[in-house]
Amino acid sequence: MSLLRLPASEDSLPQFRQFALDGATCAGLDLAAQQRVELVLEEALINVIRHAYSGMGPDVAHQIELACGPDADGVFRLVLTDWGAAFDPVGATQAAQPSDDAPADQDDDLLSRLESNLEADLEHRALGGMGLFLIRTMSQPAYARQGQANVLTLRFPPTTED
Amino acid sequence: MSLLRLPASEDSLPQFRQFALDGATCAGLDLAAQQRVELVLEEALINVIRHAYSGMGPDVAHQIELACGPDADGVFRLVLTDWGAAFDPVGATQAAQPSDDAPADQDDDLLSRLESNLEADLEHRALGGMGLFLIRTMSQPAYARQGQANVLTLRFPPTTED
Amino acid sequence: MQFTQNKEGVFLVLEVEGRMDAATSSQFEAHCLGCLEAGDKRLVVDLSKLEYISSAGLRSILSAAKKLKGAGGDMAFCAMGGIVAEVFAVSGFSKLFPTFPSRQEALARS
Amino acid sequence: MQFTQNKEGVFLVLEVEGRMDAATSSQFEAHCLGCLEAGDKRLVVDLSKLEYISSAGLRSILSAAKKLKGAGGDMAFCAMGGIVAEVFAVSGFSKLFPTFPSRQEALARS
Ligand SMILES: Nc1ncnc2c1ncn2[C@@H]1O[C@H](COP(=O)(O)OP(=O)(O)O)[C@@H](O)[C@H]1O
Ligand SMILES: Nc1ncnc2c1ncn2[C@@H]1O[C@H](COP(=O)(O)OP(=O)(O)O)[C@@H](O)[C@H]1O
Repeated sequence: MSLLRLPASEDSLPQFRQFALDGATCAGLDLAAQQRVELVLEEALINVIRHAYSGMGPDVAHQIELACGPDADGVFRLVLTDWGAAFDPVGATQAAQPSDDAPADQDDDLLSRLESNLEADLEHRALGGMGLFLIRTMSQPAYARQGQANVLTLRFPPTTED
Repeated sequence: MSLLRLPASEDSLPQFRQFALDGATCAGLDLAAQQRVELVLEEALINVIRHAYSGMGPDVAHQIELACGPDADGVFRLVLTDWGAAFDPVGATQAAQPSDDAPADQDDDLLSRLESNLEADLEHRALGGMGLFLIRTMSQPAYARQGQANVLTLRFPPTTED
Repeated sequence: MQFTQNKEGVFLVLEVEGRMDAATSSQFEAHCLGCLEAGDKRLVVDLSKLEYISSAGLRSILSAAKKLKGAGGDMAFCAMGGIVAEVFAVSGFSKLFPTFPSRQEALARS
Repeated sequence: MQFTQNKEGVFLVLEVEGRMDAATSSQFEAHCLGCLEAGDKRLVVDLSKLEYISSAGLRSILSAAKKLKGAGGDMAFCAMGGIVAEVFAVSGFSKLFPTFPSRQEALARS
């Protein structure tokens, strides 16, 4: 699999984007699928850039690694790795923080709050919470905490079951 | 350090080039140094693409990994890793091959042959052998065989000692 | 992002071109607030030339729409295609806002 | 790579623009062989607009120059700067070939 590791900064977004689009093109994804790859990647990256390393000292390298290519079944996938605070964007639960530098401002019904927000009317609808939802809708995500790393696998199967 | 891993193919050259130039720009290298980075990288990549994996089966992933960023002394460097046949481009010696699939067509006076070629006149001068020479002249290279990998570190100190 | 606007009766038609992503989307809200200040509070946003939208774009739209509504105005959308239509559908934005296949239909509403 | 050429007395002046790298350099040799076939065997190559050269470019130059020489011709260079001048210097090309600071000087030689 091809791989790109860059600083966890918004300046890195264009390079990650181009890298993933090159991979998606090589894998033969159609335009609609390529656009989903681009969207899901932006959502996942922005979350890591804005949240994963907040409250982490310089002893942790603030980096993001993106791998892309077909998996064993030939399905194109992105694999995003960071070394920030444990956070599961699929279940949308944040692990309890041993450090009190990083307050646990998420609770484990974040997911249900996010989903009910989608039904709210204009006055009551909160501005945020759409990123995680788009990730889950536009890809098949799977999350694992591996050692000190968050590993998010985002699969893009051919669009038949839409 | 930022890192990019791609297939060992000439198609990957533009992406590696852009990645290294982005890194060199971020590190504040001047234009002359950036051009040396670009040149040395092309020479090193072309050699790995054309030679390192010839005669290696599909059981080895034909990939190249490029890392870039400042080293502990703040000097900008590229680190190029491949998993092909052992080859030291600094000493220009090729390790004896345990497999007879990969004939050892280099001998350990390759380096001196390359250097004497630089003195030859037009009729006697061989076409090749300039790549390794440019790598050694335009950067400070260091080679190590680490496990199954060739690791080539190319340093670009500020140009005072030219 | 590029904006082209022209007045059609009570509506201001705002055509948005380019990409609404994390880097650019705040321009949309800023532009709408500019329209509001200039006295235009009923916006028809033509998305036919918008190539891409992410949640940052949705956030910018939502924030602008809330402010228009607070001022007694409203925002409708028309002519989106591709990934933009897909994002509007799954995010519930096509139910949250009046959306129309074409600019004509958006302008013809009461 | 782009080529501009014009005849100056016995010489054909060939101006090369762009990059001579692994992907493009074979065009240089091909172009020179085309000149040779058309009867031009004394080339002055103006490198003032060449931005970049790698060993692939040196190889292409060397191969073309050997063929010109075999046909009784020759190749001279002028007006290189930056990394191109540096590569010519360290590779010994500035000793292997007549090189001149300017096109005028290259044409003024015997
Ligand atoms: N990697 C992460 N680490 C910690 N918290 C996160 C991470 N990703 C997302 N979150 C939390 O989940 C919330 C919802 O994220 P998202 O759906 O992308 O919407 P938004 O960021 O617009 O609120 C964020 O506001 C943030 O609190
Ligand atoms: N990674 C490598 N593995 C094996 N052989 C190599 C490798 N890199 C270079 N070589 C050998 O060294 C020779 C000299 O390389 P170089 O100086 O780049 O010039 P050229 O490739 O133009 O001959 C090559 O022809 C090749 O035989």
